[in-house]
Amino acid sequence: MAQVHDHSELFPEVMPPEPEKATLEGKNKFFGIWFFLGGETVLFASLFGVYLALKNSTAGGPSSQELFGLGLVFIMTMLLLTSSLTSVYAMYHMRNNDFKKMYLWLGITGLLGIGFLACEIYEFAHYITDYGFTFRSSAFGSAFYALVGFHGGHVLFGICWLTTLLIRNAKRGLNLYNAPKFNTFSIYWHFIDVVWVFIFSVVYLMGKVG
Amino acid sequence: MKDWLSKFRALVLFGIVALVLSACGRENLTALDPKGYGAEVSLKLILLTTIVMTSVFLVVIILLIIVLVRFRRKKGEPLKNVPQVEGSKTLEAIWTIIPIILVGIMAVPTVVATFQLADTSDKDEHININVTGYQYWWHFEYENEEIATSQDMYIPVNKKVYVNLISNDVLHSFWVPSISGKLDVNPENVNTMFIQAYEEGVYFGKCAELCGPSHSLMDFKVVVVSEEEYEQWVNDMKSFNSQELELDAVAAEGRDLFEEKGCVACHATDSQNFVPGQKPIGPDLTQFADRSRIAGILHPTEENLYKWLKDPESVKPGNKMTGAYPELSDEEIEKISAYLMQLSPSEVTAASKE
Amino acid sequence: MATTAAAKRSFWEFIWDYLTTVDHKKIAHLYLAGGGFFFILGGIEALIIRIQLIKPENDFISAGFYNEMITMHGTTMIFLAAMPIIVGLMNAIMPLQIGARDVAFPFLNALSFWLFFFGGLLLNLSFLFGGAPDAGWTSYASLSMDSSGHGIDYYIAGLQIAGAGTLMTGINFIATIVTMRAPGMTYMRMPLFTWTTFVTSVLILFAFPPLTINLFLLMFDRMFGTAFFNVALGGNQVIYQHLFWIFGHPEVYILILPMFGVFSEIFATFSRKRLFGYTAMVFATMLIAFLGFMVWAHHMFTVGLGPVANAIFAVGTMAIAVPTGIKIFNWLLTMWGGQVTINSAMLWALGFIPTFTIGGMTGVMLGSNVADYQYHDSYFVVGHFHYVIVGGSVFGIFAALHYWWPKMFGRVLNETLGKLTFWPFFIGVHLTFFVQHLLGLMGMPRRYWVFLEDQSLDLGNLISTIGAFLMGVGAIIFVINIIVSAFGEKAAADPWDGRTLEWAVSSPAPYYNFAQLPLVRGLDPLWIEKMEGNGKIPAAEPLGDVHMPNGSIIPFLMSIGFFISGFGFIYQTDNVYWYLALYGGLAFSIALMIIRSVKDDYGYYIPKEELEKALEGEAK
Amino acid sequence: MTDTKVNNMSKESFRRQKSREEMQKQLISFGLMIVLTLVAFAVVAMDTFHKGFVIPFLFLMAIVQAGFQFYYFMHLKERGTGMAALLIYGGVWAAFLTLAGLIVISWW
Ligand code: HEA
Ligand code: HEA
Ligand code: HEC
Ligand code: CUA
Ligand SMILES: [Cu+2]
Repeated sequence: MAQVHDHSELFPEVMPPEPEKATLEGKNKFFGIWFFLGGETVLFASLFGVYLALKNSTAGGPSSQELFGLGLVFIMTMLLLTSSLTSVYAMYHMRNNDFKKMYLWLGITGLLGIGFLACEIYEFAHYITDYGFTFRSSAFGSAFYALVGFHGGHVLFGICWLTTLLIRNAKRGLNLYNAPKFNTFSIYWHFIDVVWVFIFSVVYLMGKVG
Repeated sequence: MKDWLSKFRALVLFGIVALVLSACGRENLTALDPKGYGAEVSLKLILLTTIVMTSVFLVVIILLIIVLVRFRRKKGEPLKNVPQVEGSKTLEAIWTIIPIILVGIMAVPTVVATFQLADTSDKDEHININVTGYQYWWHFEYENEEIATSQDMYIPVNKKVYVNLISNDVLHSFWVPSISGKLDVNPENVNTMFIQAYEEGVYFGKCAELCGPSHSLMDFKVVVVSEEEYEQWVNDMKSFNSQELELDAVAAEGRDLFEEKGCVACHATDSQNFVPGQKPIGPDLTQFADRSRIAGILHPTEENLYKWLKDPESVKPGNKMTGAYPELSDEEIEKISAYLMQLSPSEVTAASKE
Repeated sequence: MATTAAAKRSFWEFIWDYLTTVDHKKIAHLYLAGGGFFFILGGIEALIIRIQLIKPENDFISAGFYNEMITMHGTTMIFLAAMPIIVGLMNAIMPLQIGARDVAFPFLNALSFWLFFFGGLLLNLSFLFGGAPDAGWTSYASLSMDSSGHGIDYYIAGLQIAGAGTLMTGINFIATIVTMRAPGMTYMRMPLFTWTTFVTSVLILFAFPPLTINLFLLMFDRMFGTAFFNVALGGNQVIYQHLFWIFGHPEVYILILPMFGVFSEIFATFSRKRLFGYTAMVFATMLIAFLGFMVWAHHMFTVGLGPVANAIFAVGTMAIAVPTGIKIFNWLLTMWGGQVTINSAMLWALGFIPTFTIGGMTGVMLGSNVADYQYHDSYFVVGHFHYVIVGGSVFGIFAALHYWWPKMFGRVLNETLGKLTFWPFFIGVHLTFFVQHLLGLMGMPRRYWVFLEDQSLDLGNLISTIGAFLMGVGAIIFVINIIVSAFGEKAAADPWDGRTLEWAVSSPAPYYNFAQLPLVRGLDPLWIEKMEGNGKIPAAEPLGDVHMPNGSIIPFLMSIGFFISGFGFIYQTDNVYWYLALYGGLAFSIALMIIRSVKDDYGYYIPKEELEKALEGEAK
Repeated sequence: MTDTKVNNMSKESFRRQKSREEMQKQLISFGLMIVLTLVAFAVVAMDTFHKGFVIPFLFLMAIVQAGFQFYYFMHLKERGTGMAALLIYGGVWAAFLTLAGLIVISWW
């Protein structure tokens, strides 16, 4: 746990093997994001619980079987899963101190995320215009939009975060000060993916089964 | 200082003892003097757990006193170094195992009693009363009897009675401490429990879930009568017709005013138009003159009825009658009161039991 | 510090210093001041409640206002008084106890405080702007949906903002304890207060998200017309109750576990003996936290969950008595064979044992669900939880304040006044709350604006009110003590002959805490050095420059942004222009967040020479 | 001097080698995740299985995928991450309890 004594040490010629955890700040960030995600797990669980308790309370409105189509959800799933892989690539290149490649893969990650969000917006618009199914229609509607929308909000936040990171560090190269930041983002992004796995299984697939 | 303190403590102790002895509260309200099955079962557990826990407390306090007497540093005693003990496996095992046993002693009867009280398999063989909680009053509909009443619930003594609770607005809780523990009155689902009263009398019911400004005034009564009286009461209620009542002139005018002023929009005054399951807007006044209280809390006197009709808000803040009817002159109130005081279908009343 | 910057600073510099500070010790001061303020507020509300209940059918305050009083009393005491004071103590002491120079995220630490502060401010401003929340501190959905006006909206916005701060504190403390322990400070050498801080932070991390979600659902229902709790559209308010208590029960352990830590330190120090059964104490803490997540439905025994659920939760609840009992007996045995000095701090600790045990007794009695059908929502419950909260958390807070006051403020509190605080308060607690158990059994439900005449409830309520005023007397004497002691003599580094690391630095601690990180050789490191070494903690590193974080005004400004957008949320249902406040405030805060993450902040260094000078000064 | 440098170099190439192997494992787990997803979608799309089988099956698929994410993508199996894992499991435990509590209210 060596204290860094001079800021220049944050920019070493050769990066240590795990640049994201080499400094105390980096280590703190690494643990901090994980602990945060521990809390997020409970956060999403609460929303899942609410959804499961209310999913049959359609109040005469459309039910999950009538609403959900699997095609779009499959595409969304593939987009997000792939973005998870691309961010793994980015971290791989970070550990190899290859700044350009890391940027490339992070960029692709962001684009896939945007694609996912676009699909989701299209899906919601479709439900609202074609079925009149809004978050005011029924308790089911409220619970559905709350859960899926909350996840969508997390994706949106992730994209904004990534964009800020990419713009800010574009000219700086990789160093011990910003490596933890990229890593933190990547962990967050994987988590969003994990949540989606449960959403497509519990909301869409189970909703289709009934 | 010391002297004063110990005197004070003695006084406190005396006060507490006096309080305990002075009775366990008002009869027909207290949970400590059960007059029904549920309250009896609960009290048994209350006593059991109190005894177990008091003995635990005594152990703790005795240990504490011993420690303080033996190991207290006296005034002026120099600091010294004492052996630094790490712990003791035996001791720690003891105070892990004994509490586990004590918890078992309390848990087993609890679980047994839980299932006893929750057994509703014979529901259809008994009287069923569908109770609706409203901000700030109670409605009782007797299943299969075509009658309903509000505020006072009549039940026969020593008979199992099922109450099926639902709320018309927000959460309430149905509690008659002397007869049974409470059960919440939820807006989304019917909660069922049975009660059984051991003695005739009028028992105090309370709303136990915060439901708005007049939560503390949402009282009701359970009137426990003999079996024959119960039959009689039901029949009287069924056959009562307020339109055919022989009334003096004032009361008859009151009956007309009751319609004119729109009271009928919310209040029923007989069982003739009874529709099962229909939710009224205001309390059923069919047996208003037999009520033990007006609006659940006021003694049934002319002045109190005047007070209620003049300004219900001053009696029950936030009640749903305020502002729902045109203002009444004193004369009109007098007439309406005269009419309401005639609404007495049965000889069997709360007053006869109090 | 006295040797460096000249003591004379202008008032505004002083204010600016606190507005921008990221130093955990100064943030602790802020927490204590803020929490203390809200404690007095909540206490005054309690006195108003008790005055209203002094006699039957009293009309001291109106029914609506009474409901606002109990709601604000409960909410203020729990979220704005007890928790912040506890977090303040953790902030002040925990980094010192593990030999760290600060917490893991000093900036977030400041942000947490300001979020709490502005959240609490927002909540209390409701009194000025048309009515406070009035649906109880639990704010159950059916009633809180029904409640008119904006009171409940203030509750939602205020708690949401303050809650976010608390959640960050939790993460911050966990990270601090995981990564920043001094060399040699293994987990099983951490003082118990640090342990309980750790476990409490974990509880915060897992308990607050359900509350956050619950408040969101309520907010959407009230402000945007969703149907989570709207029965007509298939909603279900029991969900609210579940989510609230999934948060709410761990919350009560958030209030008590840190105090278990405090008492462990105090009993050990003033018995001059090592904590009896240290390992068992650590595991009992974890066990309480673990079980604490599995018993929430004991607040819902009467909801109609069915016998299976009720039975499971009843047994689970009673089981918590076992680890708690382990603690009680371990404390008693810590004193056994020791040399027990009774001073103010110790008095509170000794008073805690019988008082909390009574509260725990009644807790276990409540846990028997069939008995709870009678107790629930009656004054018996009010009696129970004040016994544990006041007898546990508040006694703990007083004990901790007396114990650590020298370390936090450099002055020892006056002993005589300390004892004078304790006695009225202690007697008052038992007068007020003991009779409440009886009142409950005699048929008095809680949250009752008035109790009716002729129900045999008069005497009990009168006694209860008298007791409350005695507590008030105690509290006032404490305030006097603070003022008097501010002019008292300066505290030594180690006034109690302490055992843990915080007593190895000067009182108050220098802003960098440790010039050299300490080397820890065992449990109770300072005691070990006093017994086996030269009485000084050995250093784990050579003297060198010390890295420090920069102060920042951003946390303060960001919180103001959220504060403003809170108003926007509350009033946007009345008038669309309020969206300006909503989005304006939010945009302001987000902009600051971006600035913070884009602007590099490497902190600064205290040069070695300055530390050398300070150390020499200390040696003199 | 040069010695240590060479030493460093070979250490470095060793590390690179390892992380390339790591990458391969991650690719494989990605492939598995895709397969799991396909199977889950297929089971629902075919519509031939009984509900009582499909729902637990979907849960299982989701949990396995989450495991891959945590351990392969998020490096939870690396050294020094014990506390992170512990708290995630704590979160999962609290999440499980929350879910159980909310789901049973529609049963009881
Ligand atoms: C600091 C806060 C705190 C603490 C520590 C506790 C501790 C406990 N509480 Fe309490 N509780 C509250 C704060 C707290 N509570 C609050 C605020 C409410 C009301 C909320 C509201 O509705 O507004 C509440 C309500 C509440 C209820 C719901 C009542 C109702 O609404 O109907 C129940 C029911 O089971 C309960 C049980 C317990 C139990 C079993 C413990 C246990 O942890 C106690 C354990 C301690 C001991 C048992 C004593 C020491 C042990 C021994 C000496 C060993 C020997 C013991 C045995 C052999 C049993 N509490
Ligand atoms: C940390 C939590 C906490 C604390 C410390 C307290 C402390 C006190 N509480 Fe409270 N209480 C709750 C949490 C707490 N309470 C909760 C959660 C509820 C439930 C709310 C609900 O139903 O929703 C509740 C409810 C509650 C009720 C029930 C209301 C009802 O159901 O109708 C009552 C009634 O007696 C009460 C009384 C008291 C009293 C007398 C104190 C005393 O201990 C207070 C002592 C403090 C003082 C007296 C302040 C001293 C200060 C001064 C006198 C001012 C001096 C000023 C200067 C020097 C400038 N509380
Ligand atoms: C909005 C519908 C409404 C109208 C119109 C209305 N009431 Fe009421 N009334 C209520 C409600 C609701 C209550 C119960 C109030 C409470 O206890 O909270 C009540 C209570 C009463 C009670 C006490 C009931 C009891 O059981 O003890 C009386 C008497 C009464 N109303 C008489 C009248 C008269 C007379 C009028 C007409 C002049 C009238 N009401 C008009 C709604 C109404
Ligand atoms: Cu109804 Cu309180
Ligand atoms: Cu609890």
